[in-house]
Amino acid sequence: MDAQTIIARRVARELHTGDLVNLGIGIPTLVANYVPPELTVFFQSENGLIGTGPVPEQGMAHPLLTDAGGRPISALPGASTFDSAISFGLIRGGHVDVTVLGGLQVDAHGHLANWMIPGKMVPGMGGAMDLVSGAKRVIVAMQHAAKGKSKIVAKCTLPLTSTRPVSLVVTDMAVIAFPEGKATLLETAPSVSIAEVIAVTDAELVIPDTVPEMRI
Amino acid sequence: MDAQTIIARRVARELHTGDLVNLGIGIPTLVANYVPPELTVFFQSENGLIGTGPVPEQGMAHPLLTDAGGRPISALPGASTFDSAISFGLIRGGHVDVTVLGGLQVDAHGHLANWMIPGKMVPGMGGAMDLVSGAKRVIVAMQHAAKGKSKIVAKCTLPLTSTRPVSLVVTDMAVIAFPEGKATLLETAPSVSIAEVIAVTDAELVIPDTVPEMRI
Amino acid sequence: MRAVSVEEAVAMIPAGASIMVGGFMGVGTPERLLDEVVRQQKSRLSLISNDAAVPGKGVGKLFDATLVSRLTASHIGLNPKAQQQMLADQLAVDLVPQGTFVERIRAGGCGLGGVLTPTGVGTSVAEGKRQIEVNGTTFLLETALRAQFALVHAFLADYLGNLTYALTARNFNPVMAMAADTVIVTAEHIVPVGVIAPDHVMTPAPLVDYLITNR
Amino acid sequence: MRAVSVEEAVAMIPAGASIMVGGFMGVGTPERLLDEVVRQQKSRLSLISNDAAVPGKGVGKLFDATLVSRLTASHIGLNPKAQQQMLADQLAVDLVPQGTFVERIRAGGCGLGGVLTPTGVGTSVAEGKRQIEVNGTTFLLETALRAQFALVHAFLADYLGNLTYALTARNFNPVMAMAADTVIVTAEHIVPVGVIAPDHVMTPAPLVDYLITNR
Repeated sequence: MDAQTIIARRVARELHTGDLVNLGIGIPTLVANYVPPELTVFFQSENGLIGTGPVPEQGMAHPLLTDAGGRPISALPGASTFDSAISFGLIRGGHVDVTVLGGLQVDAHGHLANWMIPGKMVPGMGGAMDLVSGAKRVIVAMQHAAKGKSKIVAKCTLPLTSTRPVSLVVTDMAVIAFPEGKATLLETAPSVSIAEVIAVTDAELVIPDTVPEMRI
Repeated sequence: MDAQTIIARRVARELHTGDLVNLGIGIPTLVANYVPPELTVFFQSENGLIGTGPVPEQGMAHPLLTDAGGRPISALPGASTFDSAISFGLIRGGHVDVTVLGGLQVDAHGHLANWMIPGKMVPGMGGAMDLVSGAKRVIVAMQHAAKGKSKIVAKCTLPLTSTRPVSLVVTDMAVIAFPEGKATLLETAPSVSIAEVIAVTDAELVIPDTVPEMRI
Repeated sequence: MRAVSVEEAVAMIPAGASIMVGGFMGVGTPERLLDEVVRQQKSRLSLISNDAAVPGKGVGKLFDATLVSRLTASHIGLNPKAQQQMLADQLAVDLVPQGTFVERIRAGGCGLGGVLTPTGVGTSVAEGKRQIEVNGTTFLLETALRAQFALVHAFLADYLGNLTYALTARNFNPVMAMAADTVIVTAEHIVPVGVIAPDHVMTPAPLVDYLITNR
Repeated sequence: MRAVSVEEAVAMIPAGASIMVGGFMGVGTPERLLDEVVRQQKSRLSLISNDAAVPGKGVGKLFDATLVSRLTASHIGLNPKAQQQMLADQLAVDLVPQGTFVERIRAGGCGLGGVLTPTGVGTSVAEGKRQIEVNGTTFLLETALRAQFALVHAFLADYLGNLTYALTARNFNPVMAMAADTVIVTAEHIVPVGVIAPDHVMTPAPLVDYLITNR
């Protein structure tokens, strides 16, 4: 199983019936593919839709129904649309139960940096800062390391997205949470040892007595 | 012609095609009866409607279509409904061209008091403070005097509705505006002399060289 | 969302709870929920409602039964019982301009700490409030308002909890449906999913916690 | 409301004007108005738009023609031309979190001086802004945003100017339609009065100044 699939499958297990969920671009988008069909999960697209469905069949796309990247999507029965003030009222107001976002860095206290790399392109934060400030649970779905460097750092060197700690980080190697503000290893990926996780993690990790293997 | 009719007819002449107009309870409500049919004026009811029509015929009232006092109204073709946040966004945001309100006192600087009499019942300000703060033009429609006392006073003794001066006061005796913050007599009612207006006005009035008679 | 009976729903509300109730002079108010609140004698309520309606109608029923100990509203002039209870110090009343009232609730529902409004500057409404200047204009800082429960009345509700409101019965309902910990809804009609077109939904399903079933 | 040709409408916009343009990644953007802005070469525009879209689409066309000197947006990452113009100092860019962006416009349209948001506290977004504490929580004061012109795209418009939007093309359009001195609208379909039910109107007619007629 590739890294992205491991992450997406594990994140999907965090969702419950009735949840309103916002998925960011990249790996988070894949999470929708692994939600068990018996769960009724509402996916929000922050450009103004609850009830996003899969990419429409050939010839059935509508130019006025897209995701936040401008790509055609479909709407499930029971979908609703709204303007951007309502969409971000839902986000900032804590009505989104779970947001799943990509990350550039998460630090030992759970602070996320995911919106800019100084000196490079400055794309803008879009809705990321509101999502991290407002959603009930913030889950970061990302590779554990990039180009040989840990993305779980002692302290973020990139500009923060929010000073609010995230709830959970799911990588291709581990699941990490931040009880009492300390990065804590909750699970390891299949066939990854605790020692291997520690070796590729810059942040100091609290290691509980039992660290089960991810169920994915 | 009775006092209320004089006031309502004169106020109606202040309205123009395309205006969004909010009428308060009492005399202001009567203004709608005197709008020339060739004008397209939109009347807002602040409980969530633009395009209020007359009281419905017997048996045609709907319990979910009322004015701000809870009385049945009708909706004209092209009417629209909205929630209270939008309704007061329209009011506070300057989208209401004219609001017509009753008054307890208006002072020499155009300040209006119309929401409470200390020591008596305290009904609450409802939407009056937002209307006086936000509408493009604020017209006060009221009797010139009550129980022998002028309602155009030197300084309001009752609690103010807003510190923003009103645009125009129309009474059964006069039309008064507040250029440069001074109560100025613009018109007199038919068969009312300037001297009579001055006699029943507590506030000092600026009297221009020509003071035409109201056209009603 | 869960579909429950009106008795079950109201049983969740403790005495002394803060409740927002939709409606404007009793229009768009969830009457069945209020009847049950009265039947179960939920007392010492902190009520957030635009007005006190009139005796026998809408939130007026709560004053008939003297169940309200604190009221936040913009207008109470048409309910003599609410007036009497206020003057007898049985009822604490916080009067708020109507536009400020709805913005405070909206702020509470949308995660804002408050808004800056010109309404009330220089009047008795400004007493005890922070004034903030922006580009030379003075505004009042009006803070967010939330409640434990919102009692909402819709026109259509579908099986998922999507809501629409009709005509002037919309008023404060959709704003309150975002500003409470628990949102309980009555609807004139409960319809299958898909009957309400996505563009016509006024309150998206995930905001609704409990929908009261038909009798 | 007046019905005008697209040429007449755009002729009213002076060079250097501030314009809000509806749409999200080019979805729900009034393309005909933007094509005409380009044809009439309205330059030095202050653009307020959620994003920079992509070259050739939506507000992207304005960057293709280098007509924008200042941009307020939440995201510009998918338009390399906007990026290049920013890095070459031809374009001043003010990046705003998307929820803050829409609330600032809403405040401008609703007569509020600003709102208090938790978004951006402790980040670079907070630089130069007032922080205000309410009940122990710190918020950023974000001030109202308005423009001289709003260019809005509707799905249906009736002869009075009532508007509805479709699906995800609604986005910023109804909020911007309240926040500009002059509101100019294109619609996919212009329909007789009465075709849009009162409860389905999303932008009431009095907000619209000009409706672009069919070709």
